[in-house]
Amino acid sequence: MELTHFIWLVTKALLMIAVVMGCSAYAVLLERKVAAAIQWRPGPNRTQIPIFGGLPIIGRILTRIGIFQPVADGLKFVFKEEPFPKHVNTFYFLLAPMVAFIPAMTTMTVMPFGVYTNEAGEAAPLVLANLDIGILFILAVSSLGVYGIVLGGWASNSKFPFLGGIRASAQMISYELAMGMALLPVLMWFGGSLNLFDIVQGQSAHMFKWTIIYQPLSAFIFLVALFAETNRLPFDMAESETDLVAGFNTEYGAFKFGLFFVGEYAHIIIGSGVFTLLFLGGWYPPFFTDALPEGWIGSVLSVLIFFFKVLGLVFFFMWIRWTLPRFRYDQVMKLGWERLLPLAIANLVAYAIIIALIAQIQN
Amino acid sequence: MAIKVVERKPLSLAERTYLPQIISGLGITMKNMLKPAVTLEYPEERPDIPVGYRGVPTLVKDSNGREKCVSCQLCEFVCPPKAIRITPGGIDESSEDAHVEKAPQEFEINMLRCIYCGYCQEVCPEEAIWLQNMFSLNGLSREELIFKKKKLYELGGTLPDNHFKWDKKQDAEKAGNAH
Amino acid sequence: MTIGLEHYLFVSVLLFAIGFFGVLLRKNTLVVFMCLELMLSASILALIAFSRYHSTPGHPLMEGNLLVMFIIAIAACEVAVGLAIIVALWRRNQTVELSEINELKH
Amino acid sequence: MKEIFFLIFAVLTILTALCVPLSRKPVNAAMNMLVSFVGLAALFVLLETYFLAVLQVMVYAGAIVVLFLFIIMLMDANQSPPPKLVRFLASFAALALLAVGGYYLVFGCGSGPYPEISAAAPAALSRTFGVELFTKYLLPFQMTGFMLLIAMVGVIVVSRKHEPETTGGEK
Repeated sequence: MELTHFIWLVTKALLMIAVVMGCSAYAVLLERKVAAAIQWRPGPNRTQIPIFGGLPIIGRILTRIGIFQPVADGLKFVFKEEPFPKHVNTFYFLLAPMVAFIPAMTTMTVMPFGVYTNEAGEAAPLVLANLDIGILFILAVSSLGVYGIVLGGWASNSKFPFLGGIRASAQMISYELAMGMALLPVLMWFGGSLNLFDIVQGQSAHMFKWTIIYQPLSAFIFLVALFAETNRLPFDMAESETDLVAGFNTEYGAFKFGLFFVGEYAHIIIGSGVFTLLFLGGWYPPFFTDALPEGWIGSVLSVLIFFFKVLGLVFFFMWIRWTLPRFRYDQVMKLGWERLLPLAIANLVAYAIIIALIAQIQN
Repeated sequence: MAIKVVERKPLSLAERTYLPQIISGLGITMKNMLKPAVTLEYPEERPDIPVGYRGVPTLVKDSNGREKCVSCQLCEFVCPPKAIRITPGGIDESSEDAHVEKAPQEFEINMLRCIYCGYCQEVCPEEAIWLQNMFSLNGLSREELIFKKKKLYELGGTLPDNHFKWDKKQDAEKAGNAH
Repeated sequence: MTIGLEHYLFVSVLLFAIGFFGVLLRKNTLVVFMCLELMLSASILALIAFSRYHSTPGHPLMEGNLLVMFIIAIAACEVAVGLAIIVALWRRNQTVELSEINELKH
Repeated sequence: MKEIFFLIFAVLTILTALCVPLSRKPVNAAMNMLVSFVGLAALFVLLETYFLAVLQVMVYAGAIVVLFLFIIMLMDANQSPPPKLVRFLASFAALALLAVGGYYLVFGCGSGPYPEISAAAPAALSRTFGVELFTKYLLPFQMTGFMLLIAMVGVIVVSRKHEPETTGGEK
């Protein structure tokens, strides 16, 4: 491997991290704006930065939509007083936010976000690493994210964080099963490929080729499990602020809390991306039957379409959050083990039979 | 009163999946999302203050520009938190308002103590002290929030006085039927 | 230095030895159990290395790799059962120390 | 490049594995085991067995260690004293002997780098695993499934709460 190639790879990775970080910062803004809209408020609309905020008309509009708010939020995390409780296990206490943050950043290496035509004239994905087992990699690495929460809860050495950590670990284990089971019919449908790019290419033609049309139940189970995995309402057992103060991050503040926070939103974005790739046709537009135009226009268009699909899904996450109340802990466990898992297994068996029948008929 | 036992009906299958309820809930939040915001953006927009609002107590002058307060000290007595302090004083003989006889030499309202009860306004025989519609009060030091006479007149301004009690008295005196 | 089979086997042997002595020396049931897992992983590494080094262009070897899949499944089973037993023991005796769980001895 | 990565990950795996029996707190042991498993998965990647590497991370790191942590936290086990110094030294000597012995044992005969099979090694493809598993190894596969079922039943039986007179300690 030459040095230039290596530097190019590192640059790409850093760029991607920057984009995902920026997206998660703005996801926080979106969350606040959606919450405000649902509650008839305007949301954050004051933050200005000197040059852009002072522009005649645009500056005013940008300020009103709160475009500079994430900057203020980030600066606040950096400059706040760093509370450090005496009773914590220092090493794990500091390690936990990083452990929560890194898997979220790692999963995106295998996530394709667009398509281009390479020199050979074939469609190729825009991705850091086009892994043959991309979806498995995402599942494996994102399952490591739970350590951040469990460790944070344990290392805080106080009651509420500890309860939050325990709950999170049990919840993650339960819902990962349903998630994997819901995934299998999709993989079977596309000829057993575990490559995300192949799965998207399989649904390229038009909207009625999307997996969500053929496998609504798989999509539903996957989505519910995704909510549980990302610790979002109605499943945010790990930090249920009404009964556990702030759950696992009760003892955290300033930048450490910021890492947890950004990590959570990065998880949501990655999860929405995976759902889009698997069920919503990835970067293909819903209506036009012929695929994207050739050349760089097509690439840019594909990235934009993918971005807006993910954005819509992230919005859906927030919409759900500000609509539904939280499940009780035993209800969460019951839903995971007694409802979703049998449903997922039944779904898997049904689709195995259907796919076998289709193969029989076609022969 | 008879006790009525309400039968708890078992949930139907659709209800047990929670889905219809979730969807209707999503509909409600979406409807609310499309409604305009009702927030008052405070420093730029000010609320409409209702008539009779009792804000910061101020001293007022009558339409001739004469200070109404005659330093009777009733407000000082009635004030529950003892926020008012008056130093009574006379009026210069040569002045036009000499017939009023008295005016406060110094008038202090300690806004750190004031509870906006409005007793001072109620008790004032001269209608000299008014709780006006100013509601946002702030300062950088404790001294700044002990309002002196000058500041109180600045805040109060002039209110029309329809009685002209002292002028009438003077007229009556001149006409020779003082009581 | 080229990485040969023996290097992987060396790592595997070391890992196995660590696990083995952990099982022998520790008294905490949980740590003993973790060391058992280490021994299993050591065997997995050896199997994969053998499988990879003994395949030739004409004959890709999959036996070792498939055995590894079975081992992983068995390890998952073992952990579930073992942890259940440990929890049951703890409920009974309020301890996870092997030296204190000696009812059968007396 | 490959050699450097091998050395890094091998050392990481061995050192963290060594910390497992040596750590006082079970939580430290579990975390060290986690790092060791991830390092092992990296070694699998170097052997071009990507599928098993991901499986290793998913099953061991994603499920088994979480289960360990869960149990450790649930039981709040008190710290056990570490092995006594003499025993520790003795075991370490034995370990060193074993290591050196193993070293000479395996370095007596040398084997070169592994042969290049194709651009994508068969062990990297998940499809090969599936085909082999459902043709040649169907019976063991089904037996494994049956064993998982037995384990599940066993766990449920073991962890069920018994009648009050046999249950001691925790409610």
